[in-house]
Amino acid sequence: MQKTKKYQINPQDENGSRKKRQGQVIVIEDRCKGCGFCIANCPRQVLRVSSVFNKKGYHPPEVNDTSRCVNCHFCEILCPEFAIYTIEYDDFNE
Amino acid sequence: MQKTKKYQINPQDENGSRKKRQGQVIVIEDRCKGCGFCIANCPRQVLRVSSVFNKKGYHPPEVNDTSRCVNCHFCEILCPEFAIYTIEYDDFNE
Amino acid sequence: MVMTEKRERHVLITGFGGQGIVMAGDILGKAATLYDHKHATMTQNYGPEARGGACSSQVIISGEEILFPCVEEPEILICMSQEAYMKNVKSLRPEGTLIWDTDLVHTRKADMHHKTFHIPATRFAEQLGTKMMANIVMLGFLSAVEHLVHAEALKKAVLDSVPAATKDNNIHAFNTGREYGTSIIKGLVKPEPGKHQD
Amino acid sequence: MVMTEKRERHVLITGFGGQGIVMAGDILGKAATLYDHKHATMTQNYGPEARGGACSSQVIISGEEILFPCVEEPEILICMSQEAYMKNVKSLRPEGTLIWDTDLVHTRKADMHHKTFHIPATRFAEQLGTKMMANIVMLGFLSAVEHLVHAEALKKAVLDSVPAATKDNNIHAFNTGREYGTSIIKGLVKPEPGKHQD
Amino acid sequence: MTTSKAVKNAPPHPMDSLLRTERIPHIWCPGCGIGTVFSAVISAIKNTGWDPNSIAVVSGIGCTGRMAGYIRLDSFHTTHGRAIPFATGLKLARPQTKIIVVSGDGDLFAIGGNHFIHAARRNMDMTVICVNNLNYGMTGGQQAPGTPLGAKTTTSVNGAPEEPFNFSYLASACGATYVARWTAMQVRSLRSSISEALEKRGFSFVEVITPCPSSFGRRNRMGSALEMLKFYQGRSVIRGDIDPKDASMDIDKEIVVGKFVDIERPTFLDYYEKFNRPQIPQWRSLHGDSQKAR
Amino acid sequence: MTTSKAVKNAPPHPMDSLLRTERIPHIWCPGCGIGTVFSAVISAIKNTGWDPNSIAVVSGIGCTGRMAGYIRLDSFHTTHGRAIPFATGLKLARPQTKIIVVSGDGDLFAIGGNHFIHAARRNMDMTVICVNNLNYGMTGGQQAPGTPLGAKTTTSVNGAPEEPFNFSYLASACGATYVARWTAMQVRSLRSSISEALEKRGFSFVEVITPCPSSFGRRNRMGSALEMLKFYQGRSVIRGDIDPKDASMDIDKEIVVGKFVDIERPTFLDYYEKFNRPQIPQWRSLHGDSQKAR
Amino acid sequence: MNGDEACCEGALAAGCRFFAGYPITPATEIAESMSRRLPQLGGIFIQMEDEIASMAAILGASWGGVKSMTSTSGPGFSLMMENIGLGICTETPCVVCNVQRAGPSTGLPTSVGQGDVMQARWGSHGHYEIIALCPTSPQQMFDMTIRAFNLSEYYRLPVIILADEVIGHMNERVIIPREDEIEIINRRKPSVSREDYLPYKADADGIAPMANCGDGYRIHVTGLTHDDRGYPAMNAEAQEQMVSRLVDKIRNNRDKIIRTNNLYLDDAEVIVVSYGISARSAMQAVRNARNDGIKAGLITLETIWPFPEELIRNVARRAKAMIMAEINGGQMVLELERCACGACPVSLVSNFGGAIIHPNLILNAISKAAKGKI
Amino acid sequence: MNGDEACCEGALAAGCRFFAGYPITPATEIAESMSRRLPQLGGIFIQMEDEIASMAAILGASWGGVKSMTSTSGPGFSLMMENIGLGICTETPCVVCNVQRAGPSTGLPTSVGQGDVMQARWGSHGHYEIIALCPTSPQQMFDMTIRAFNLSEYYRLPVIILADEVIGHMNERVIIPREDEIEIINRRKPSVSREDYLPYKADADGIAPMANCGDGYRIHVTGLTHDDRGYPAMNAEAQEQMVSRLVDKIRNNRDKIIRTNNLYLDDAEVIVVSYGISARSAMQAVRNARNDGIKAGLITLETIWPFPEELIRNVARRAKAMIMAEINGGQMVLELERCACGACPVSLVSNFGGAIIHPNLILNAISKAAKGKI
Ligand SMILES: Cc1ncc(C[n+]2csc(CCOP(=O)(O)OP(=O)(O)O)c2C)c(N)n1
Ligand SMILES: Cc1ncc(C[n+]2csc(CCOP(=O)(O)OP(=O)(O)O)c2C)c(N)n1
Ligand code: SF4
Ligand code: SF4
Ligand code: SF4
Ligand code: SF4
Ligand code: SF4
Ligand code: SF4
Ligand SMILES: [Mg+2]
Ligand SMILES: [Mg+2]
Repeated sequence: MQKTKKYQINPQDENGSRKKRQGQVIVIEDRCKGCGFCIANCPRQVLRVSSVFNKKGYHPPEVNDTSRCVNCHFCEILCPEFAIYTIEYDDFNE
Repeated sequence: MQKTKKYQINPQDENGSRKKRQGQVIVIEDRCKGCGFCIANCPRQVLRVSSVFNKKGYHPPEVNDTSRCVNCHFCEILCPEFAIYTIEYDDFNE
Repeated sequence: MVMTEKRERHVLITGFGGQGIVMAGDILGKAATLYDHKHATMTQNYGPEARGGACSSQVIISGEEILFPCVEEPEILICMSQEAYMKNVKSLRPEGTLIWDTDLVHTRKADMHHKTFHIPATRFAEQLGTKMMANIVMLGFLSAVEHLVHAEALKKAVLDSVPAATKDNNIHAFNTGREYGTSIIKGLVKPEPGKHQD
Repeated sequence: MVMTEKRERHVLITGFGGQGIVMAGDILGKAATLYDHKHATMTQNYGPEARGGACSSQVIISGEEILFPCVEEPEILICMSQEAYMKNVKSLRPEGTLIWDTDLVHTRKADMHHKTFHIPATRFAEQLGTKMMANIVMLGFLSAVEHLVHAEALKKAVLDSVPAATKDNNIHAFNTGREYGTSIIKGLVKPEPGKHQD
Repeated sequence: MTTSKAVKNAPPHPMDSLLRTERIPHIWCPGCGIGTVFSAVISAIKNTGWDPNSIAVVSGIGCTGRMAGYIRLDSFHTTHGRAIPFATGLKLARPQTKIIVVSGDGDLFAIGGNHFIHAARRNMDMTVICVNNLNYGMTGGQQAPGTPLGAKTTTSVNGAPEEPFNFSYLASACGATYVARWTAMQVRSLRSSISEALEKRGFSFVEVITPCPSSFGRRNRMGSALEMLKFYQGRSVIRGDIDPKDASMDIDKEIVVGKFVDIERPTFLDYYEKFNRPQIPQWRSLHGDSQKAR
Repeated sequence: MTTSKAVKNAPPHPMDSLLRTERIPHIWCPGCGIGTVFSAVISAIKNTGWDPNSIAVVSGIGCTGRMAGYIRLDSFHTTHGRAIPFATGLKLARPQTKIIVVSGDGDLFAIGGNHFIHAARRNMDMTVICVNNLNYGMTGGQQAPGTPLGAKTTTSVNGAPEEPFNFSYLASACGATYVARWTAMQVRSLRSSISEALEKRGFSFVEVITPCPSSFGRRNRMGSALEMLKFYQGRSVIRGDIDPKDASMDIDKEIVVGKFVDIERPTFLDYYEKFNRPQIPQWRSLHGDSQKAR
Repeated sequence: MNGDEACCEGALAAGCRFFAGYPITPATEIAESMSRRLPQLGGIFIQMEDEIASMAAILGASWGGVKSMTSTSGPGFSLMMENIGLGICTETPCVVCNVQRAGPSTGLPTSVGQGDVMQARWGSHGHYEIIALCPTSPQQMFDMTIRAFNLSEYYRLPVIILADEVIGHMNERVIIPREDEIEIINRRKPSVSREDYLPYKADADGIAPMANCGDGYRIHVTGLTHDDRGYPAMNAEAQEQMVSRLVDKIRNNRDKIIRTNNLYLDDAEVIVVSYGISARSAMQAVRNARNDGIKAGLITLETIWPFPEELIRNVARRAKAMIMAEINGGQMVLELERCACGACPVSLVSNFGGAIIHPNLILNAISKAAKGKI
Repeated sequence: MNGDEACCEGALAAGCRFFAGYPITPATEIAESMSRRLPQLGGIFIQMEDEIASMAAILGASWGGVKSMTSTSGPGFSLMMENIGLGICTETPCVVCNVQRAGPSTGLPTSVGQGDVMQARWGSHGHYEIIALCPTSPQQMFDMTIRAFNLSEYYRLPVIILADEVIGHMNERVIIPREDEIEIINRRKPSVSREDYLPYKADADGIAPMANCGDGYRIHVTGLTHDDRGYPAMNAEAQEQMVSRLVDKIRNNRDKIIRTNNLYLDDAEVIVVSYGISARSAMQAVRNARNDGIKAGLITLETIWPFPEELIRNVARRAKAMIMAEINGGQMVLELERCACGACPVSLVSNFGGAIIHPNLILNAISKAAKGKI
């Protein structure tokens, strides 16, 4: 926990208290270049490296535990490739 | 007197007290462009406009009262034309 | 009356930068084109100096289109500096007219075979308030001693070219020069003796 | 033994920027010129990208002076990316040799009429510590499956070209590739199945 | 595994509307921070709610300069160093358009330094975003005006013999009305700063310290892109209303981040109107409109 | 009347030895302050006592730029704005030569601004003297980066719509090791500052506010050259150890003069040697020699 | 009115409303006039920090939809070259007036030269075609500036006015026509929707309609080799396609672009070719030659680039000799030589700058040539 | 070793000890090599803020007595033009290497072009002559860089190496001779006292001895038109005198400067002319043509400026046709056309950049020409 704090992520994101909401992570695999920014910096450790190779030979992230995502969009704005984003779980799964 | 003081000239120059010395003013007439800097700013009012026309049609300065010159070289360094300079009176009139 | 001729009339006005030499040429050209409806070219020759460098303006006035705009052998040479005089007097046509500023030029006797006029234009201008109008005084003088353009045209061109605030002064300067010239032409005034070098 | 021929031998090494494609070509050229005393040219083709853009190096080795340095129809084509494979395989001569990275290229069955070899060079390199040495693994492999330059020459050229601190690792990588190749040639190892697209 | 493939009927990426998606993937290296800055820029633009047709992006040449080619706005990829004067012309011709200049440290401060300082002095109304990756990425990692003293680059293999510029301080010394600095990791603050800069009337400047893993990182043994990202962020200290002079930019000690300047000053156009045509009110109102149109 | 003609056997003008007297009179207008600055420069050089063959003068294009043509030293009249990079090459090729760059405000800060800020940043060892006459003299009086807001020039007949640079502040913000400003009338202080600047190791800068009666003075109705000279001097306030940021340069209010910066910082060559060839001592000693040779 | 002022008035008449420039003798008066006149007409004048910035700024302004111009002389023209190339590559309409002085380098700033004519053609890197016009009087400065804008808007490229110091500083009467008498051409606008618009897809005549910034087309403009959409395309095919278009739109329209002023060509045996101020001397010489009974003729290159190859080829076949008169060490004479193609001898009357060529020098050359002594 | 590295080594071998530059593909490796190598040899490398500064700096360093160089590609070359003009006017020895890529503008930064050859001749304002060399291999990059320094020191002007992306980035063996096998020419020094020295007074061969800064001569150097003493002289006579010298020192020494590599000229009927990388394709084509029984020949322009006018005039008279092969829209072909003077038809094989010309294209043109179909 200390570790992610260091990067000044909103603590509310971290403990999911910001809002009672859940995010759904969407990865556009072929855009991913496997930098790992999203994985390492998700305040809720939602993501992990997948074993899949995409078209360019990178391993895109995959969701570890979807229920932990608080839809903070941090992965979305941090990703240099526009390869990951999240939506309100409800918006979508209706 | 007040007037020259304004231009931050060494007061010793002004009253000639800096050293018991006397300057001899030399004007290279044809270099002069008649700007009047030397005349207006001599702390001892040694100079005045002459009525002579030089080659370019300007009136070079002439010495008003040679005994007042304290050889402070201010005219020399201020003159934009290298047209005026002073030497120790004794150096020269030996 | 004087304007019917088709031939090119070549005028060279010379002096230092800052004397309004180019402006004088410009005014002369404007008078010829805008008010006398002739063709005219004015080209300038100057150095990098803003003030004090050799400077000249070359005016050609003609009833026809002018091609080569250089004045090589002027029929009228106006000298407003010693240097300009020394450099250009040789180019004046034998039958040409030499005009100079009495105070600023010391002529050589040898050059006095030309038709000659001189006027203390700078001094007059200084008396009128500023040296800067010497060129206008000279134009007034020119209008009296040589028939290049109509005097009225020249006057209008002067008015076109000077800042609004100075119009009156400039017309005064023009008239001063013109009157002095007229008087000399009419023999009413004996010109001051010119200064010779030799 | 294999080096007496005068004909030009054309090799095309292809992949992405960052895989050391140009370096591989350079090493091959160096081996040919400096140690096998033949003529060689290496030209490169790359985009503006520092990483990830299409990239190739074209090596020609010959007993004689080489004029036109482009490899248009390679006799040996090495592919280290899918994109490179797709783009270049058509240019390979019918009797030519196709070599690829097992993990990075999915071949088409239609292309399998060539002489073919593949090696998981990137994977081997990763196992040896860094992906960056995949090119050296590939060179080792090449030295085993095709006789272009002497293996010793190639090894020396590798040593010339890599940072001092990494010499050992690189030789290790080279040997890994070479051994894998030799085993395959000798039938000692059955190559992993290649991945096909169709 | 939740990927776009897996999630049926997934809406497109929220930033796609401002992306020239047909050109994605972009050319930037894996883990290059430029992509993150780009994301912050797009996100900040979306935040403003402005009509996208009233915004233009101008960039110079370099890795960062390529951003103009990926944003779905009127966008101009000019010559090396000349984004600002190009943008100056564009702005003066279309005062109603909001101009964003985004370019690299080399582009803006090496070859383009003069244009930068003059535009700041004139208070030319535009937002300049500098991706400071401490070197020339595009050409393979040469020394840049932001390269730290002693850092290794391809043209300073033994260490750069020049103290770098402090871009944010320079911007403020030249008269910029808004100046902020962040590291790429601080992408939320970055986005806010860009939004503020965009809303600012006058010359606004945002500097982003960004990893270039392929060139700068590799030569200075800084590890992976991710490590660099975290390293810069770890070195950073947020200090708001500090004298820009003291906003030190030293990757070995501390990278002061935050907003350093936020002032009001008439723009070039304000003065131009004032002096040249106080009598033509419609022109000013055109300019006023533009403020509204945003 | 005591003129040179009258005084028999008069020695030559004391500055003639450093003047290309065959080219005097120079082209500057009557009462142009450049001549006075030139006089101060020559006088300061003479004060140092250095071997004249170990000093070179480089200038750009402009009225001030012509100074290089009148000084009897190795002297280079380069292209507009490029005096500093030319001088950079000259210095690095001949570290033992002391370099003086003297040029106009337009040359050094408009077209040449980038070179100025980079040379200051690099701490390139040279003395830069700027004759700030608030406009472009040579081309007839256009707006310059030092033209006061609202001042009239031929390209800003209704008033300049840009706030000017404060050159001394800019120099200090970019890392100059010595910065001073005087008006032309304060010619003794000016001379001392130039002497100090010359003795300084590193990038030193001296700004002189100088009358251009023909262009700037005329258009802004400032009277004669003499009146301008006195006017600037009258506006001036000597303030020594002020923060350069506060060294205001405003002819309508106050012109702060004095010495603003005097610090030590390794030069480009110091760092170059340190990083690239700590092992070659003779090179440093060459540089050391040059310090002595001065 | 002098040539520089006429240039300014021509630009304004053509609809120019943005000027970015940097002072330089003998072009400064253009900027000065603009700084006075533009604010009166709702336009913007800005003095930039240098010529590079000026050139960049007018490109930006042009994309902003405003007709734009800059002016300079040799040293500044050299500095503008990189961005002139950007203008060519991105097909940006704008006008650059170079009032030539004598070079190389700082040279003679206040004196005449015609040494930049080859530079106008070849000064930027890479291959391209250009349009350059040469006025012979202040009146032509006015007229040609309008034409320069028209050509620039139509063909979408920076058009160069190659004046010279004498023309720039010469005062002659300039007649300014009524507004409705002046033909104005404006850039072609796209007629399709944003989705269908391909910014660099040319119409049948080789010219692509141009959307301005803010028109809603979300254009991308780059100096990289680009495809029809304006996107970078990093391969030889795209290069071939793009540069062909840039080159062909000029080459294929030579006849419409080129204008020469031909005098006595019908029966001329010795033909002088010239341009700018030199053409006036040449005309004087040709007239004098005719008076002397020599069948002389004159081609004044009003459009100096593209060069009227065909005209020259044709007349060379009929001529006894051709003479180029220009103020440089021999530049357009090379083109003349090339196009005369050995059909007749070609000679040069020139000086290196600082003075107009005297008509008598040209007359001498004509006389000699008429006598077959060339 | 690639061509860029060979250029660096050549420069060092020639005695270059100062390099100022700015990175640009595909010339960056020259600067990078220099940055590594110069400190080892006691020289100085500096990366300047731009190409303008780089060019100015090498001029300054040259006056400081140190052989100096910069390198760039098209966009930077355009920016250097003003200061190249200063170097020409002040007669400053130095070397500029332009590794050409495909233009115009940013174009194809990583691909080959030969579009700057006319720019090398005409890119700066005013009239002047230039020397430019075109290498066809890394080995020639090495050799020609030495020659460039020698020519530059002897004739006192910036000498241009016009390489191209392929040569710059091509790896081939480069043989570096022993130091004593390399001919080095250094600038001529004045032999008279300070009082008698006239810095721009030429010796009989048109070259003036050069005093460096610090030699005690108290020189004045200016880009203004100047007299023998180096002082500004603002009149047409001085201009004529100065520019004549600048031009004549090259024109009168053409024979010494020009080098071509001629193949099969003795009996050639179809002659290909080419340079740089294209000359290699041309040689391949000519050899193939010979194999096909066609009497083809080749002139490789090792010195591209000055152009070998006489050689071309002579061979054109004997040839059936001439062909220029170059990677641009047709530049040197214009010179070829001019000098062939109608004696034989001239054609062009070219592309606009991005790829080497294929030998077969040239071969086709040769075959056609041999059959009289040109
Ligand atoms: C006039 C000119 N000089 C040099 C170049 C080569 N060049 C392209 S990008 C670049 C530097 C890029 O550095 P920076 O601006 O920091 O951008 P980055 O790639 O680091 O984002 C250079 C020198 C060029 N395109 N044009
Ligand atoms: C590239 C280039 N652009 C413009 C000019 C014209 N020019 C000569 S001097 C000058 C400005 C001079 O102003 P400044 O540097 O302030 O010097 P001053 O004359 O005021 O002393 C200009 C614009 C030039 N010579 N070269
Ligand atoms: S939105 Fe992204 S960063 Fe935030 S919790 Fe969900 S996966 Fe993690
Ligand atoms: S941040 Fe983006 S590019 Fe990086 S691993 Fe995650 S999805 Fe892939
Ligand atoms: S030296 Fe000059 S200024 Fe000083 S007192 Fe004498 S005349 Fe006056
Ligand atoms: S200061 Fe010099 S130029 Fe001015 S009046 Fe005195 S002597 Fe003459
Ligand atoms: S080279 Fe550096 S800046 Fe450029 S894309 Fe790669 S990581 Fe980013
Ligand atoms: S124009 Fe101004 S700066 Fe130039 S010499 Fe004249 S007064 Fe001095
Ligand atoms: Mg960068
Ligand atoms: Mg100035």
